[in-house]
Amino acid sequence: MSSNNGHGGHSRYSAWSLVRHGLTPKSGWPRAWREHDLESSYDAVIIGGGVHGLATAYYLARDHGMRKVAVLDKAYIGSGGSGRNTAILRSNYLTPEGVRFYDRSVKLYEHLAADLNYNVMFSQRGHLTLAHNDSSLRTMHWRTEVNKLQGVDSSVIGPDEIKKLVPYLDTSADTRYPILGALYHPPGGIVRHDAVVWGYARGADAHGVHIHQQTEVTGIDVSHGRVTGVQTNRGPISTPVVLNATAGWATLISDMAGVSMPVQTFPLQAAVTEPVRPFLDTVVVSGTLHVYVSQTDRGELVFGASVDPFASYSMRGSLEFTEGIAGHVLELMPALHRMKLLRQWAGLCDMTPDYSPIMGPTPVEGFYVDVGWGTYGFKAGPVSGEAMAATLASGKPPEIISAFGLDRFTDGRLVGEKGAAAVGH
Amino acid sequence: MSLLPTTRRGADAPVSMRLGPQPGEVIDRRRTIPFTWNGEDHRAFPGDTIASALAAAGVRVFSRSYKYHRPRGLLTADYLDPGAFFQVGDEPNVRGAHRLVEPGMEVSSQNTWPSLKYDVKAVNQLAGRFLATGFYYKTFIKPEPLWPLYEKVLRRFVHAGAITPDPGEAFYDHRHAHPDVLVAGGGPAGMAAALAAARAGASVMLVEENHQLGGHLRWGDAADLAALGELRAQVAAETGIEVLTDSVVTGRYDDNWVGIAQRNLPGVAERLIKARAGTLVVAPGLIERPYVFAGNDLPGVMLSTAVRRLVNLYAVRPGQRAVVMSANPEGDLAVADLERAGVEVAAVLDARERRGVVRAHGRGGLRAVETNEGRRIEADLLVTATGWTAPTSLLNQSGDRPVYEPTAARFRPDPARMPDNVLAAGEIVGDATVEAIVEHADAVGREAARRAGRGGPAVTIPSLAPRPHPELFTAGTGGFVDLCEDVSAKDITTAVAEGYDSVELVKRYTTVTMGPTQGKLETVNAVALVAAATGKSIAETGTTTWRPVYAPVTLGALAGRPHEPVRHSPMQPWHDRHGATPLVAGQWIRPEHYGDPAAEVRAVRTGVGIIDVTPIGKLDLRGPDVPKLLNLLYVNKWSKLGLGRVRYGVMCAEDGVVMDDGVTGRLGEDHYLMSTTSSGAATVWEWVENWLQTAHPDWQVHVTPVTTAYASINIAGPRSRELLGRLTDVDLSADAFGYMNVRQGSVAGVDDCVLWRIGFTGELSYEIHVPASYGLHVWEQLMARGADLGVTPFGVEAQRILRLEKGHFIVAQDTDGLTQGYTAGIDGLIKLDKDDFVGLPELRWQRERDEHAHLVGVRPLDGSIVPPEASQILDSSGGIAGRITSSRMSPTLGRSIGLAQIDRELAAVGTRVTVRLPDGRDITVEITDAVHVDPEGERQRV
Amino acid sequence: MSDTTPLARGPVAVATPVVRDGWELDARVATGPLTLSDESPLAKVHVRAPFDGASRAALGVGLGRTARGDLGTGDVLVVGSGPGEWLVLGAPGTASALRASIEQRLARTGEFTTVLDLTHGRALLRLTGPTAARVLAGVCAIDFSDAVTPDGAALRTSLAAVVTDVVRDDRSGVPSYLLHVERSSGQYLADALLDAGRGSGLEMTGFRGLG
Amino acid sequence: MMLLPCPWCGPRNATEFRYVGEAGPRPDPASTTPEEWRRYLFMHANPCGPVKETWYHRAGCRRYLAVERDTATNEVRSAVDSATGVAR
Repeated sequence: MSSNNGHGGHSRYSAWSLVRHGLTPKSGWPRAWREHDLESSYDAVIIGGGVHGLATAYYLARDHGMRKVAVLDKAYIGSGGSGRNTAILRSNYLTPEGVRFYDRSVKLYEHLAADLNYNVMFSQRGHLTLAHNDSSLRTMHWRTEVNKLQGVDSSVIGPDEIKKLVPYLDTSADTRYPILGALYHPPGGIVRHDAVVWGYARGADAHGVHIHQQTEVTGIDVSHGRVTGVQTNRGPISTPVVLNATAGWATLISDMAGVSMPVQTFPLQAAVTEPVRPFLDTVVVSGTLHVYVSQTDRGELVFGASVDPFASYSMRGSLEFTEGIAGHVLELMPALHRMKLLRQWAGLCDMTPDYSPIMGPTPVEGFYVDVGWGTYGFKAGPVSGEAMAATLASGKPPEIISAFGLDRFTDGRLVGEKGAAAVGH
Repeated sequence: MSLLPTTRRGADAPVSMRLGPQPGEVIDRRRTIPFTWNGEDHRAFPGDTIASALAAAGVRVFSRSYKYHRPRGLLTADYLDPGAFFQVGDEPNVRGAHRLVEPGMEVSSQNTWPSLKYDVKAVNQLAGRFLATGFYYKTFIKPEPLWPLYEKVLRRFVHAGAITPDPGEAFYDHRHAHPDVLVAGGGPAGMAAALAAARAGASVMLVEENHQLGGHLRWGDAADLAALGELRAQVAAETGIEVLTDSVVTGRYDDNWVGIAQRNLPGVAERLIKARAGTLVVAPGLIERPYVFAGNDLPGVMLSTAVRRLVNLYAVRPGQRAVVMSANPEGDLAVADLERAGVEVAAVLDARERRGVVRAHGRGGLRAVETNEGRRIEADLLVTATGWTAPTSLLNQSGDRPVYEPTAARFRPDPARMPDNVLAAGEIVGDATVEAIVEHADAVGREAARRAGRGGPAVTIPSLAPRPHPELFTAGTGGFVDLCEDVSAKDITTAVAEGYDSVELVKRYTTVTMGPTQGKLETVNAVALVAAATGKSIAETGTTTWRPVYAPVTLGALAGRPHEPVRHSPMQPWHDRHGATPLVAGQWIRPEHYGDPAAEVRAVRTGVGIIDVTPIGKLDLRGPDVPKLLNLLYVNKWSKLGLGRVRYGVMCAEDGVVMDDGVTGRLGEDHYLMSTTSSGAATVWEWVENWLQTAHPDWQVHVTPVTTAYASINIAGPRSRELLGRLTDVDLSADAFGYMNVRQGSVAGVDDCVLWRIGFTGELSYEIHVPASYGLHVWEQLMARGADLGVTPFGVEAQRILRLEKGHFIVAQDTDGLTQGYTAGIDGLIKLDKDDFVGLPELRWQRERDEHAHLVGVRPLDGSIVPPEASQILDSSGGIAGRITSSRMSPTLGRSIGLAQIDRELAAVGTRVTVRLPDGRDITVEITDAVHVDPEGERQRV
Repeated sequence: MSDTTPLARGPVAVATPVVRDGWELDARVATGPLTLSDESPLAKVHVRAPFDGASRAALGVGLGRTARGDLGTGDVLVVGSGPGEWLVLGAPGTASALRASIEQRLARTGEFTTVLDLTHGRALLRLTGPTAARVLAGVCAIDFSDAVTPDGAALRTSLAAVVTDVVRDDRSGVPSYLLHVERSSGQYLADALLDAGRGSGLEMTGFRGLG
Repeated sequence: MMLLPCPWCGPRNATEFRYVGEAGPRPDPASTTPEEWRRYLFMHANPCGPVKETWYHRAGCRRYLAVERDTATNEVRSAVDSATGVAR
């Protein structure tokens, strides 16, 4: 199956086409996605132009034949968490339902560049989660065993092997946070996050989806318990199907439909250093020290941490975040002390009580949610798009997301990711 | 290996480009200091930056560019200079036009791969045509398996400094400060504002990025230098001003929390100052903006301020024959400087009269300039003075959104959007004479002091506005917008045409402004190009978000000194002396064992052992309402706990999940001592206070944490009574001091000890809590007096085995974040008939639903196999039915034993289930009672 | 029964041990002006009572301030260490008497009060010297300028990531701070302060006492 | 770093406090329904704007505080002692 046919009017990307464009400077590339007037009605309206919303639109149009689909974003596409995360992919979760779900996502990512004809630069360079005490080492073993039973490549390795993978790590025994072992997950890695957004946008556009940037939803029309449309700063839209895929702003959108959410919005900060020559191939995570580190192909180190300690919609970032991250990185890799932090930023995360997403229908008919993504939404973009497209098209969530329904919070059947995902990048 | 063509003539040869003494020069000509550049010897004067010393020696090409390997020279001759990033020893990305030369410095150029041995030109040619915007997104897509190989090559192309695994030590530090007024920027405005604020009684911190105060006055004329001298003298005389040079404000955060990277301290690589400023005065001056045209990155193309710095501060002649494109008086002054420095000024293109450069020609360096009037002028130096960028970062971080002023061709702060505790002064606000700038800043300084609470009348701040300036961003002939990232003007217009048509999308797609100069040189030009390409105005297009940090800061400085608290029991010195293997348990350092945990277990089962359990959480509870509190916190009943009695209890959270456990004893009428798990001590205390303060403020209960007020020692084993009896005045007889009782008395001559008779290990045991200062004394007495009994110290590992043999669960090991009370097997403890306790409804529903997993004992049929903890239990279809939560070889039983959480269908005693071991083998284990040793509990009750 | 005299030890390792009044003390005497000493042998009595009632009057000081006085056992320093919380420091060996005396005084108020002897449960350090505030600025976000934190001020905050009662208690006009933390953190805090003061010549010195 | 105006200690860095969360009433455990109880456990108003919440001054007075804060700006509008209502 290929997306070629969808690219009417689009120019395919390849080394050859690039050469052609390079030799004939005047033949510009066409727009990756087009601008449209806002139509008065759509078959489905997806709120949130991040990877979740765009992927849902892409699969909805490509696999379910729904053509009149609009994706609305109040700013530019990828302006939320999709463009602010640290672009780490992995599937080494704790619960079988989590592992299955994220494994599907990693598989989709593995072929995403070819599927979208857009290089998203997925680099499966391996992912290490360090354990500094026996309880976290026990959790690493637990995750490993569950992963293996689901066919996911994970293992627990010791300090010597860790040192071979990441020579810069201080694996000596007398540090404040000695490295006792690590969960090693070879399929994990990093991806170019913006490229995923743009690739899906381009693909969705090619299948006829309308992408509306600078289009803010100001209200959701509900009549007799079902959705009839949305209000925007560019005018009303009538639609029978609305998807809330707005991550940190999930509560505000659901409130418009009168649906309560077990969600709290927390800033999540990240930072990047000046580039240095590549020395770090794997992704390194320490839950105890609340830090994760990877090095981009540009040579920058990208740092992330756990969410800020209190709920907020402010994305200003904090000095204490950079202090903490630097201190913890140097605990792990003391040789980096001369590296310079270049930039810090924040995104907003929609945290749920069980560190698992909320996907599927709500008490308002036609109003669906794909929220509660906390700090792990980007990893799940493709599989969420696939599953939510199926949900929107059929009205019923597929098996792979059946554990993630909103009703689990009234039934008291929470998902058990809380233990593993507190800093689960 | 020398990549860079230089005109250097050897270390001892005359320095060709050095001028005679200049009035404002910052170099000390009395001596020279040696350093090396790409392995070759050089000398500098003290005060020289690396770049000025090299430029004085005739070096023209300093680096190769990021993407296309184009030769690059000096552009700004200051901290930002994108052409002067060097490797200095093991330090990467050193700002060569800012860092002063130090004796013995080993400086090398960066971005030198592939080396000259490879054909760099070929790369360049390919680059110019094909490495354009979006290159990577459009290529290497198929075949998929090849991408990792491409990526490896790409990573080898990263051109930056290098770090080493073993760099030298460096000292970094933190400090807090609380200035009434913090002035960011030590130019004339910053100095004047600082002086005015200090004279108004404010404590002032004045932060300047350069090595000296003065801003642009430093490279000014005689009048400027006179003004500078006067201001510097006044600042030096004002005791209320702390001056930090070579220091930079890195960010302004909530409530005027300001970060400062201080670099001027001897012996300190970098220090982070965290300042809570009363008022922040932002006075960074202006940054000169490069002009975008074909060839604008050739060595020899410089900004007017660069030329003026080189001539006036470092006495370096920037070239031989110059063309100057000037749109402002500062550019005109550069012409005068050049002429004075003996540079032949071949042409001055007055941009106010629409004259300008359209192209620069040359290979490896500027050779000729092409003007918009069609002239071609031979020159090795092209100076542009085409406008200014206001570095508004700190104002943006304060919530301001600068507005674009088309008549002045720059963004300026919007005073209406600035918070009360932030003010701006100097050229970032507007242009005027030095006198007027100082007058404005003086008023700002007084107002800053007033707003910081230093009194005084409200201040009228004189108006200050940018003067008119032509809008000059690009000649429209191409060229580079971002020299750090090698982003060209064409890249920007291409990105817009492809649909990346907002400034944020352009930034992400092309990486413009994302390099080490952080957009300070590039942002406005990029915005202008996006505006032109989209047909919008610059104001409509807006600018990208200026995020912290304002200037790069080392990880070392951000980290500061490590502050990772560790806690020790009073007996830790003894443990250290006796070969204990340390175990890091949260903040505590504890003995894991003293060599042989199995032997320690056997000693406890057969004789007597002692363990240091000081980290066990302890709360002193006093007041008439303690029973109410206990009834609320624990799932079991507490109303009838008699004096001298101890009871075990479990706490669940409101979601019914097991949170903590421990014993509480009643020491007096209204006096109780509660114990918690070690890791839960702090959490439980705060949780108890939460219930008292927010839900039941009327209850009379005082809670005091006394975890380390006592050193806690558990004396366990059949001979524990005999040992303790030798040291205490408390009657230990079974009748006088029965199981689950508490007594108070003296031990080893220490009064006010609390003795609990409890049994975590399953043996007769006493847990004694000794006033902590005497902990070591009592421990040593126990060891000495018990020598004949074979008293054995045991560690955490032996205790884990002992409790596992006894079937006691450990919260957060045998339970997890979703384990509710009935899963943990405390059915008998949970009293659903109580009116209330934390978590009651959820536990009621858990029991009603009766679907929960169970915590059970397990024994492998092959008792020699110890399944690792976290091994998964499989159901008949291969699905996960549970996991082993605890597992050990039992020295007492001589076989492996464990605890497991398992689905209720498989939880019945006697059921056999399959366990998948980490090595892939499957073994069979049998479900047993959780208690493996002495299920009747006879041993602990003797 | 035991036949050896109990020996009390402070939380900070001692370089030159000497035994006095049942305590192992450090015999070191610093020569410089900036010193750190372990004052843990001082009697430390913790009082809880309504923050604004008769007990407060009986103790003579409210939140955030200190007072010197005599509560029946000789000179003591009473610290308003928290809302409805006091710390009373007295000479070594007086803790039991001090606790009893305070209990007795507060009993008269009829208020719900608790008086605990925490002498062995807390570490008490004293940082003294003209530049003591500069050392604290390395590990603490509080403004220790005279205007904000004058002699006689008391507050609780975080020092080097440890919750600490900070009491400004100058000695003959020289700035001095009593630092009161959970006992098990005493060694860590002393180490952190010595590290923060290493550029300022901070030295350990022996027990000084309250006077 | 946000300053939180503690009614007892004065303005202090936010890092001295532990954020407890939105403040809401606890249903009566004897009569509550699963829907009501789990709303209490899991649901949040999570507004972008003023919210009433609880903070604990862990490194200071060790009191629980009733705080009104604007989550859009982190501006704290009021902070009083939860038990006594003492305000500064």
